[in-house]
Amino acid sequence: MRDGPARYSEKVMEHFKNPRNVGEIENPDGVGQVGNPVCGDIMELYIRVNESIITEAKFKTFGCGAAIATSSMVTELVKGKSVEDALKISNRAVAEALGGLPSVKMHCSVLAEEALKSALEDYLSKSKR
Amino acid sequence: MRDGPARYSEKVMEHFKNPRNVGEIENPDGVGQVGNPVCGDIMELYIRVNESIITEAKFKTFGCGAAIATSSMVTELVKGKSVEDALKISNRAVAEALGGLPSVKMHCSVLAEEALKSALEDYLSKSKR
Amino acid sequence: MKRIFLDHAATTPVHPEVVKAMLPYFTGAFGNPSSIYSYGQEAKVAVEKARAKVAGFIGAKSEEVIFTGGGTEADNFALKGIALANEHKGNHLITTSIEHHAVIETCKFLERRGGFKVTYLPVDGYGLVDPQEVKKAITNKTILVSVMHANNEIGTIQPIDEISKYVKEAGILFHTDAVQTVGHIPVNVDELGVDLLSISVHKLYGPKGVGALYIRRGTRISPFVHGGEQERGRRAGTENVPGIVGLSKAIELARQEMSEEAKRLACLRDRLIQCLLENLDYVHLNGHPFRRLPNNVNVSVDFVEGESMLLNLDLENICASTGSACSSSSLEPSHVLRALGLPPEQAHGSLRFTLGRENTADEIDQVVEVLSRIVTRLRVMSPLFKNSRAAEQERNKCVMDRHGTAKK
Amino acid sequence: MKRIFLDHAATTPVHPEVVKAMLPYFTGAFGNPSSIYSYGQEAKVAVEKARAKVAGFIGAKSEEVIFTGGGTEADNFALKGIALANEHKGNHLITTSIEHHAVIETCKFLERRGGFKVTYLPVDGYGLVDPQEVKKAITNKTILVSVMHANNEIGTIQPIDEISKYVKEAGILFHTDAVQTVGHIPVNVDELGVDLLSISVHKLYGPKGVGALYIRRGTRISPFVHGGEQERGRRAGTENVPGIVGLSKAIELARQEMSEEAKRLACLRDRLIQCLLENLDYVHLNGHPFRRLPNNVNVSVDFVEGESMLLNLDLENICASTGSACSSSSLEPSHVLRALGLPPEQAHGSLRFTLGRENTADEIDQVVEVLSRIVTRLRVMSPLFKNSRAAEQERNKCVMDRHGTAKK
Ligand SMILES: Cc1ncc(COP(=O)(O)O)c(C=O)c1O
Ligand SMILES: Cc1ncc(COP(=O)(O)O)c(C=O)c1O
Repeated sequence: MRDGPARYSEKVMEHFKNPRNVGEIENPDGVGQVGNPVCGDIMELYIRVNESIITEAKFKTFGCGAAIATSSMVTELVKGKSVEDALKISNRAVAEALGGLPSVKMHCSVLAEEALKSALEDYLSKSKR
Repeated sequence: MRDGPARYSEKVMEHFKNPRNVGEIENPDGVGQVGNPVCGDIMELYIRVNESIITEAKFKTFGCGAAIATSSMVTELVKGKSVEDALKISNRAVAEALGGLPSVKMHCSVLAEEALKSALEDYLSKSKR
Repeated sequence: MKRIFLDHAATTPVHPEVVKAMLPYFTGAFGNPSSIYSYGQEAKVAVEKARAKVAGFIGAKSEEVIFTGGGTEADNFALKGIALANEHKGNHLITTSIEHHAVIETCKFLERRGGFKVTYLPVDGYGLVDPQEVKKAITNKTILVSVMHANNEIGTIQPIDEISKYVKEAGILFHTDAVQTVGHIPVNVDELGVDLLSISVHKLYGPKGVGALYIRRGTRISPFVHGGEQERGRRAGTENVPGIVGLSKAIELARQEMSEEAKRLACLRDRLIQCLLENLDYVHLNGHPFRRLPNNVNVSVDFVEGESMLLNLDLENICASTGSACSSSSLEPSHVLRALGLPPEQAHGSLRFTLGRENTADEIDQVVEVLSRIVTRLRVMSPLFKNSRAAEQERNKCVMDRHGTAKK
Repeated sequence: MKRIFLDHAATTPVHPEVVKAMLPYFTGAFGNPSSIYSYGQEAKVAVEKARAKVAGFIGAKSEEVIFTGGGTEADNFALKGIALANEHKGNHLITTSIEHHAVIETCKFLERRGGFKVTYLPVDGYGLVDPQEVKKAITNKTILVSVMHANNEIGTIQPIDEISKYVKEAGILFHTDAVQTVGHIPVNVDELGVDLLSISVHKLYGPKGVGALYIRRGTRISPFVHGGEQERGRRAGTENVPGIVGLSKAIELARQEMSEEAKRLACLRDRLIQCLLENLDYVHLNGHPFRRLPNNVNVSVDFVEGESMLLNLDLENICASTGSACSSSSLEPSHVLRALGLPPEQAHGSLRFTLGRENTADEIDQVVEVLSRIVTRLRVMSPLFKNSRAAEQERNKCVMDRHGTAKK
């Protein structure tokens, strides 16, 4: 918390400026919603799964630049991955894919990981039924 | 003591640059010595008195700019005065004659007054004998 | 696009004339004011002239103005200095919940380490402190009340003179942090009725790293920086001569231009507020509708987060802020907006625009246009907007239903 | 006559290149480093570059350097910050009797108000602290030792590395006031073995009102100025960006020129010392004959008082000093000279010449010539000189008498 203001990598800014996969999926196979307004970040992540492969991912995010960029990046990362592999995506992987995050913003990558996990669990619990 | 460094009036500087009546009087009618090296000021004042009139005054001073200027001024002030009148010369009078002194330097005018008093007393005690 | 700087409450460019006034004291007249040769004395004279100018501007005497290393130091000096010098009288301080960190963190330090108790008074929805609340909070242990003149985030101007009455009645010392007001609106220590007043000049087209503390004659206060006898032994350290000269030049310029400039800025401010409220839905003004600094606009934009707006504005070369610049590394929403009672989403969605000397009406219009675009874009991305729209549609439907029912 | 400035230990002119480096940060890149838009970030980058440069120069890591409002603040921060953060460990500090007021007055404050006990170690006739004395003074209550690197009045350089051994052995923190050494002689925090080190840059052709404190990683220290999160929460207040940039530029120049310049100055210094001792009777060098700053000359001129010499020098456009510039408003002779054991007349008769970048051998010769004239003139006025001459004649007579007796 003592790092001073955030300075973002070019990659973060690129995803912030042109976020990929913004939106919702109608009747998604999995949805995850994490965060809360008190903290200033809310992420919703939607996935479509076909034969255990994630074919589509979309997000809606209320949050800072890093929250938007990590949302965008995580949706990119999961596309085409198996559910099993997607479950292994860590917050560090998201941050690294973005060329790093300021330490005060690492929690956004955690949020992205959690949103993804939550969507995957939603899918898994639904598919069990 | 909290006034910052001394800033002297033009008059003080004038007397400092060209002190009047520097020196000693051989066989003076009165001598006063005041101050001590610990305080950084020593003044010696010599007077010659003729029929109760101070005809000559000289000084030797170890001290700061103000000490030298007040020494010079006090010797000027007493010349031609009666012993009685000279006894009335106060430190303020010396300071005023110099166009004022910085408050941290007022003690120099006190020293000048004391040197004069001491020389006059010396004269008076001698003349009683 | 040319940069549009709308963050003058964070800092300002140094006025070219101020730089010009400072320059000789770096190289030519670089003497140390404590030196006795005439060369140091020139620097001393410059410092004393500056002191007289600053004092004159706030209705004080020269010897009541002590130069410091900025506004934060002035606040620290005031609070710690008074606390230390008066602890035999009591251990209670009163301040508000919307002070700058420089005051709040110093109070917390005094609580933690100094055995002091501090009352943080609430404010109303506009950010105003109720003088009656101050009165009620005073105990026989209270030694100091500190209420900022105007708030740096929302611009609300406090009724310092009214508060002063109660403080003086109780025989207590009164400090105000006037960092955001000196040179922007009239400040007179006697009219305000304060014993201590903090000044920083980088908010006023002067240099960073220099400020002043007004200390009413006869006020017992401990020095904050110990050492040499500079500033009458109250603030040791070789004087920042160019900085002090710059401070006084900035004050001189403010004296000449302040009243005209305040009028001009208030117009721009009102234009910006009006356009924002008209052009964007779900936008709320934070702070007081008219008891506010002439250059301050603070709004909350529903459903979108402040930093993401700021970054987008920055991409279009517009500088603004979300709450105090100092707090931008914290993840907590601004303590000031929370004290107003704003729900967290709105606190997170706040934007502050603070206008200055070079801003024009044209720029204001550009900002509104750019921000509208940004907000629309971000709202599309926002789950809150969607939910709220859904909720609203729901609500509308209900209303229609009810109307329908009623009609039946 | 052109001015001859020989008071570089009091302050220095800002180097034109330093001014040039600072200028853009007043007007162009005036952003607040705490702001998140790119404009503030430019200022932040400048500050961090400066930090890295300063750290590199003293062998530290960037995060170990905190910018302050000058050397006095750095000293206050070090002593008060360590005292406050470590009072649970003990309440004893060790320092010397020849520290700058910034350290001595802070120690006195901690004694008066903080419940601390302070040992002020004596020095020998050259102004050297005996490392054994430091060792002996350490108790199980000692939390900090503070010994200045070089003294500002007499220029004596302390054996900091030797002292450090004993301090480290005892597991105690070690601070040094290096205001007079950084940029003048090599300073490396690991070689010196210190945990804290104070820097001021107006002694180094940098601006007044900015300095730094080195704090070794892992050192527990309380913030001195509370407020925003600048300087990792250790020193709140909007950063003096131009000042910090100026500091680092001055350090950069020193890095390039220091070793050559120190040699040059040491030559001039020795020439001045030699000429003074040769051309004037009854003159003594104060301080150490060779463990001294390359630019420091401090002499006592018997029978005449320092201020009267200074004023006369000033009338001939020569700037010097008598003891620390800070103490010139005090009537007490310098505490440093008293600590050397000088009799009061000699302490009152001290003159300090501190050389710098622009001084030449020619100037040195002029100063000697002018001072000889002044001293002769003042001695004629001095009752001490007369007495001493009388005493000497008396003594000579006695000697002759005794010789006469012996011959018989
Ligand atoms: C109300 C208020 N008080 C104090 C400060 C601190 O002043 P400075 O930045 O000079 O330390 C600021 C600005 O940051 C402010 O807005
Ligand atoms: C040894 C020493 N320490 C501390 C200081 C104080 O530094 P500043 O003038 O930057 O406050 C000085 C100079 O005055 C000094 O010579």
